[in-house]
Amino acid sequence: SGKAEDDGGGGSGGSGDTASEGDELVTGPGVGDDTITVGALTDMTAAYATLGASVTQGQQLYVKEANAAGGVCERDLELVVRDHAYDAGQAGTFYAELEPDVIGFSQFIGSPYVAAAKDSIDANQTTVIAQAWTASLLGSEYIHMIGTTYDIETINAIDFLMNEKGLSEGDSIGHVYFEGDYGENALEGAEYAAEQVGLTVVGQAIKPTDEDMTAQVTALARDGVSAIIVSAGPRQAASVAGVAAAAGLGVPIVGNNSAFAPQLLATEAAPALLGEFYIAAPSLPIGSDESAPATLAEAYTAEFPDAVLDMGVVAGYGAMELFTEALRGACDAGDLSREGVAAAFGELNAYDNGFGVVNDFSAPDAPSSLESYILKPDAEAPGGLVVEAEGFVSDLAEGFPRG
Amino acid sequence: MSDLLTKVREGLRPPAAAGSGAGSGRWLVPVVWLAIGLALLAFPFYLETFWLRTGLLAMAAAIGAIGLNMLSGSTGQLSLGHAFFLAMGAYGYCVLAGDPDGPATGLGLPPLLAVVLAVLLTGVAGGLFSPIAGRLRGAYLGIATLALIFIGQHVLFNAHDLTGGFNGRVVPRLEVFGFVFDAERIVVAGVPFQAMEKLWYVGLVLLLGCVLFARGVLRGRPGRAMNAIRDHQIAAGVMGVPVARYRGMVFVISSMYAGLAGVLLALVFERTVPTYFSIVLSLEYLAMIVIGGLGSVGGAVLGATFVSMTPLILTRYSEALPLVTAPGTGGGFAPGEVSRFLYGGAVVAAVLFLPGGLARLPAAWRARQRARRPAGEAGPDTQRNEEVPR
Amino acid sequence: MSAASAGAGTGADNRAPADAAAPRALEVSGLTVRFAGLTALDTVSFTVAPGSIHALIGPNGAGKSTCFNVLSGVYRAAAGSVRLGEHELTRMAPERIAGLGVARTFQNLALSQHATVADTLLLGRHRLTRAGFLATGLRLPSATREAARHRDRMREIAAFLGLEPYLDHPAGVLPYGLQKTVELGRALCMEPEVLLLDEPIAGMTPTERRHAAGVISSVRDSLGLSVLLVEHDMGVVMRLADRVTVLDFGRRIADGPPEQVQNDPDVLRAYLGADAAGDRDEEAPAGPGDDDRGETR
Amino acid sequence: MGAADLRVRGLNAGYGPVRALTDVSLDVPDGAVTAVLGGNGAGKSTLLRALSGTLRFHGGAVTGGTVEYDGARLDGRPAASVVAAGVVQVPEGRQVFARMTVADNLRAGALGRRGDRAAQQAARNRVHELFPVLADRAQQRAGLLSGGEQQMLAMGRALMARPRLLLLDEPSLGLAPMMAARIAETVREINTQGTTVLLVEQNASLALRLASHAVVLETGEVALSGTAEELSASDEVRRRYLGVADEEAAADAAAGIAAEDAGVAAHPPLTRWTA
Amino acid sequence: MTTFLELLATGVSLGSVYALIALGFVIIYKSTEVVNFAHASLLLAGGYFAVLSREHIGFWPALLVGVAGAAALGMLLEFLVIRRYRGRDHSVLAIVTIGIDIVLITEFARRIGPKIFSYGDPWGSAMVSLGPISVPQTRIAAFVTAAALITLFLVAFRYTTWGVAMRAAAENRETAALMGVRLGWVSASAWGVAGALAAVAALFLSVFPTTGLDRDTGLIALKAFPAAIIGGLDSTTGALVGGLTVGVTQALATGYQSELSFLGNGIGELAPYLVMVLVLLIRPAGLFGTRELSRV
Ligand SMILES: Nc1ncnc2c1ncn2[C@@H]1O[C@H](COP(=O)(O)OP(=O)(O)OP(=O)(O)O)[C@@H](O)[C@H]1O
Ligand SMILES: Nc1ncnc2c1ncn2[C@@H]1O[C@H](COP(=O)(O)OP(=O)(O)OP(=O)(O)O)[C@@H](O)[C@H]1O
Ligand SMILES: [Mg+2]
Ligand SMILES: [Mg+2]
Repeated sequence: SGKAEDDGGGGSGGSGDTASEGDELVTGPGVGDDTITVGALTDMTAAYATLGASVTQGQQLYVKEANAAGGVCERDLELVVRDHAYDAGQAGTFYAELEPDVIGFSQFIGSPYVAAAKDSIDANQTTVIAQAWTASLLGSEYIHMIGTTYDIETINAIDFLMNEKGLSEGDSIGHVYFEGDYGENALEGAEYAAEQVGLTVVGQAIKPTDEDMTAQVTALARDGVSAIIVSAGPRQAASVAGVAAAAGLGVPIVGNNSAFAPQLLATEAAPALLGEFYIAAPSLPIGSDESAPATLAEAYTAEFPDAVLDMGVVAGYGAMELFTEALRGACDAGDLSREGVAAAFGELNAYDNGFGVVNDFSAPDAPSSLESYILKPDAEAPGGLVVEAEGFVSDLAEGFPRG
Repeated sequence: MSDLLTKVREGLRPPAAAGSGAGSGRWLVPVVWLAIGLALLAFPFYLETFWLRTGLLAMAAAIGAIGLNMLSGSTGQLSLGHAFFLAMGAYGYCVLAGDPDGPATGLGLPPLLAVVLAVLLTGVAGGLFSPIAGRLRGAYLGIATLALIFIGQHVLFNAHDLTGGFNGRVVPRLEVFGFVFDAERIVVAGVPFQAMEKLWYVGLVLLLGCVLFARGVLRGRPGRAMNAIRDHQIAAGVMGVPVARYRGMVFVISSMYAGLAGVLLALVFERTVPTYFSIVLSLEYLAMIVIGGLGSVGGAVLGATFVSMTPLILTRYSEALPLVTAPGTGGGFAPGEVSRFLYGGAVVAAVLFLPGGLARLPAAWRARQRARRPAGEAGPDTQRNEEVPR
Repeated sequence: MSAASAGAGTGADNRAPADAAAPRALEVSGLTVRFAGLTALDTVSFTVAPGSIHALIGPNGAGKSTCFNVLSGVYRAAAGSVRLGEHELTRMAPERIAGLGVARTFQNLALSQHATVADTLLLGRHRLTRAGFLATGLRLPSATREAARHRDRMREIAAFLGLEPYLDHPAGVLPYGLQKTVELGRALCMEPEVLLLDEPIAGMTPTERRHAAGVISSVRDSLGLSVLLVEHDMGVVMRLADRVTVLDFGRRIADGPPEQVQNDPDVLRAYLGADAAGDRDEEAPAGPGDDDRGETR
Repeated sequence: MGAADLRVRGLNAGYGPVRALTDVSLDVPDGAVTAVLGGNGAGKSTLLRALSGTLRFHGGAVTGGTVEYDGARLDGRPAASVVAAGVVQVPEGRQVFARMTVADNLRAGALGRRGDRAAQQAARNRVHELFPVLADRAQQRAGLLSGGEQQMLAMGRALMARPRLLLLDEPSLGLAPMMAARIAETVREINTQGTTVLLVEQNASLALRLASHAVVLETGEVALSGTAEELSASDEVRRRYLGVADEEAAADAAAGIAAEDAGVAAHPPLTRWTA
Repeated sequence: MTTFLELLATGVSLGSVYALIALGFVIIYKSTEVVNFAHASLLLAGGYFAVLSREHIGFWPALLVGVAGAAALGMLLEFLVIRRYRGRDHSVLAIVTIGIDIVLITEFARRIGPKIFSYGDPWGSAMVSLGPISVPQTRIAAFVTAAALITLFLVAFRYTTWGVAMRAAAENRETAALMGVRLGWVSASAWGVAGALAAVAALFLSVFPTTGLDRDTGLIALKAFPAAIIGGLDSTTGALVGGLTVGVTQALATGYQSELSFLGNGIGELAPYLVMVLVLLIRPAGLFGTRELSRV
């Protein structure tokens, strides 16, 4: 019958009977004679459409560049993209569809869906780069995130507030966070840091559909907070900043890296955002004039003239670059199978992609880095952000217990 | 003496020969059904996981849609809260059958028992809502049930112990009399059977059971009472139908169907996630029953298949479609967008051009055939009914 | 001729032991219904003797349908009582009243547009059947048997009313007169003890009226039920009713045997009209033979 | 012939596959009352719907023939434009706006005929004169009126449009004898005040008393037509629609015996159900 | 106390925006008995038309363009879809509007893409002090607009011939046609008005304290459902009361979230629905809605 056992591609059994010129290159699913197929599970139509578009285009740009430069292991990269519209049914089904035919996934948006696929990922040893920075995805040697997780990022942000913005022991900080993994992971970090240094956290859980933060800010003002952390979307962050400014609250506000979009600087919220508003991020912004970001910004704008230059571009391009790096490593080791790729990832313990942070992918239980940059909105810079504080790892973050 | 009456009656042309439209094609029907049945049984031997998963999602959706159709189509009670009951079923099963030592609460009951209890639990939840479900109708009930979704989402996000929060919780494997429906490969007739292949048959059995049960109900005494409530509430009461109680009971049954659909969905997903059970899901179920045909069991199945499969198939074959561009290449329409256009458009088109939904297609076709034949044997209705009781 | 008497005879013979205990009077006493600022029924009392045809007449808006609505549980009475045997109906929900064997038809048709005539009639048998969701869903033999038995009886009733050819038609597209017959059939399917008919023959031709009147008196005779009849066709009322109650502005203005009521000056003034009385006198020899609205030409 | 006549020629109409009118031709002379008689399902309502342009609401359509009023074609026009031409129908079964007050129902009646306030006020006064109960119940919701009251409201509402030709569909349906007589009087009064009336009635005696001309429809076709005198003299009409010449049957019925005709005799009487 | 007053003011001001949206539902429901799930997309459309034209013609003309555009879109929908429906079941039409909404939202979201548009309104982020509390100017404007529009429609429904025609058509299309009501026009005008109201609501949803118009702005319309139901789906006054109830409930539940933490986080979103369920338990047709009349 149609799918009788023989074409099984039995897991590790390298079906690379067409060995490339003498070298005994072991290959696996997704690797053909001339192409290496990489999957991308994205969301381009629903809740994460903005992020999904930037990440995907960043990856497509990288693939184009890499293929122009001769490809990997004498093969061209091929990126197969499926838009799962942030829907559990579609995400799982497209994962199941692509999984047998790709070597791994350079993008997988939606931490619940990554978590849902975890068993299969581990069983099939499929390397996945998740586009989510929650600690809940740590722990698998096949699932990677680039940069630090939201909890650490938030801890670093609080450290920044203590050191630079006069926050001190006994103060309260407000935390406006999305209900869900992102916000709650950030809240864990905030609460840890607060406990360590003697702060009080006043939490305000919100939903993505909440766009008017007046009531939240009023409540925070009542509790006399000295700073606000925003672990929500760009619009919520902008509303918090705007309302706080209008109410004359005058406290510094720090958002996680997902709490900013350059588009905001074209709106009425701009003045408030250009004030005491910061972003904690796991890498340099695309507007940095270091060479890697600058080159990327230029190439991306050339390729997608109408697209927005945001952190998603960096994340997507960087992820594809990292994945390719691992493929190269696997190729060099003569094992372009899934285990080979996974092993190559494990070797990458000091990986620097030029975005200012050195990553270590060898420890599945820890984020690839603990560093955060503190960025500041700037209307002039491409991508709207410039560096306020260079990458650092706070002592608090070093001591953050995992598990 | 009675000539006038006779004339009037002749004018109405009572159906002369029953089933005048069938004629020579009569044998075709069982043959077609047999073929469909055999194909369904054989699919796991031929189709890839993608198709099996898609099919299973459609089966789960069909079960839920049948339940919703009994409520909205047959009893005239609009519900936007179906997603809540789907979630109840999915999470109920997880909690009941879950590993007692796992990260989230689990009672460790035998999975089969857990399925039954989860469905009953959903029924109880539906019953708790009956003070509202029994009293309200139309738009008011529809929007009141919206509250269920928001309550549900709130609980799913906040009751971490039970639900695992945002990232959901792992779904325990189904196990029936020692046979485990997991990814463990067993080989049947040379074909490796993994989770989806095995679950396929579970889905088929459940769906068949649900279809037969619903048909029995709708064609029997309760079905007549339900239609009466929909069409004339007061008359129904005067004829001896306890209206509020019936509404409540149908709500409970529809919830239980949703619960079962939820269990099946959970088994397919292998991990339940709260974001799935949102208002969008409820709206999709409404779309299913409208596209398929209000009040019709077969319609619910067809509608569910259409709505749940369209986005998957379109996305998968997006490159082959005109105007659709692969994600990220800019310009044109993304596959996700096209599938939404299609299914939104299908809802509108079904109501405007195919009153009675997909389920009426065969009848409409037969009527066309009959009209083409010279002797107008057609009954007097068919055109008029915007929704067909069954 | 014999049909009726024979029918009555069979009815008596067939009377099951349970029924033998039956004939219960429907007693309405002091019934009052108010709607914001309007007293639709004002301490109305009358008694429908078991097995009789009792007519309730009165001008439009007198409160006849309101009375029916109270009797069938659709409206709540402000005061007064309605008793059927030992049961007090004023506080019962419609379905419980139906359960006691009180069936009714509606003045302005309350039929489902889509349901077939067969299903409409079967709905009337709801109270007599038991099969619930589980039994019908699982197609338990008990449910199947019950369904078949009641379907047979439904056919019998349909045949009696001449509805058999239309069983598969949607009720909503039948002509008005037939729809009225379907309503009557649905009520008969409830095997009622008391039958409430709200203008059952309005909108029918004289021939049909006669036919329908025959049906009503025939079922009364053969089934031994009590009928409470609201009708404006005085010819029919006078020849069918054993007793007549007349309402005007919610008050009872007359009550008695038809001949007496017909000549009651209050009734003439409020309902039949002085002219009608005049006409009637002139046309008296013709007797109550036909439609009383179309008198002389 | 006067200009404001209604001329129907070869009208065919049906509901999907159901043919309801076949080749119907009739004239409604200006200023007169013309009656349409016929049994249940004869197509009387269908005829009126075809004239007023509301067949489409029932899934029906005119499939042939012409309707001319005052020299202009009416067929094919939407209902609102028929009203604007002065032809107003009182639908079967009253169809008052149940949730609106009586006063608003009357205002709704005036929607089709935009006119100055004074004309509207005059129309309203006239309606209140004809039907004082409508003034008393002005603020009550129409759905709560009794059947007869609703019929009055329906007629009053139509008069608010100051029709030149009034189409009445069974106005005496369900009315008490006195009220039916009142309505009949009102129809005559409306007519004498200059409104042409096309009256559909089952109550043939009442109709023939009011009308000068009449048409008998049978299963969608014109079976008879003529002056009211001719028709009421016709045996056919007397037997079928006036119910006279049938006294034996009536007497039987009076004796509590099931009528011989139409089915009942064919079936044995219903016997009791024994559970 | 000040906090309470501030939250109250926030609630009232937010509630007046909900009231505007709810009024849109009510108008369509009153005139066609359809629950319009496509309101969200009308809202997004109105906003989109306005912000697109703003760069070229300035705020006030752009607002007009938005209002006119959404009204035209509403009428177009009526003409292309609603009018073609032959059946009589209004909940089926409600489901049709879901279909329309899916199509339109997808299209406008596609057009808006990742952008966030600003209205460039004259109020900016200015605040007005009312005693101890201060309220954004935009919200004062919203409140005044909502109150004025609701009064306007209250009067229009009750006293104008348009209102009578609307109500007549809602109840019985055929009979309304027999009265000379041009059904197409009545229903199209209701949809036009609803579109216009949605566009006004879009304005107040996109200006301070929110950040601008983006692809998700329409989602807010969901919150107006409890508002419309609490007030009663067929009552214009109810729209105002319902809107304010939802706004105030939400603001208070959010502001006192820490005190309500036993109910879980983020109770502010849920609270209006709980209030709605309570109201419905006591009054099945909402606070001001007319009970369904039954007369047989
Ligand atoms: N639900 C209600 N709310 C308010 N008033 C009502 C209601 N039902 C009936 N009425 C009023 O009660 C009075 C009696 O009405 P009812 O329908 O009982 O009259 P009827 O005798 O049946 O008249 P008809 O012969 O015309 O049918 C009428 O004035 C009517 O307006
Ligand atoms: N909406 C409809 N759809 C299909 N058939 C219809 C429809 N309305 C009427 N008919 C059929 O058309 C024929 C004529 O009906 P019509 O209503 O015109 O009769 P009528 O003379 O007015 O009868 P009545 O005295 O009962 O009012 C009948 O056979 C009827 O069944
Ligand atoms: Mg009555
Ligand atoms: Mg008729």
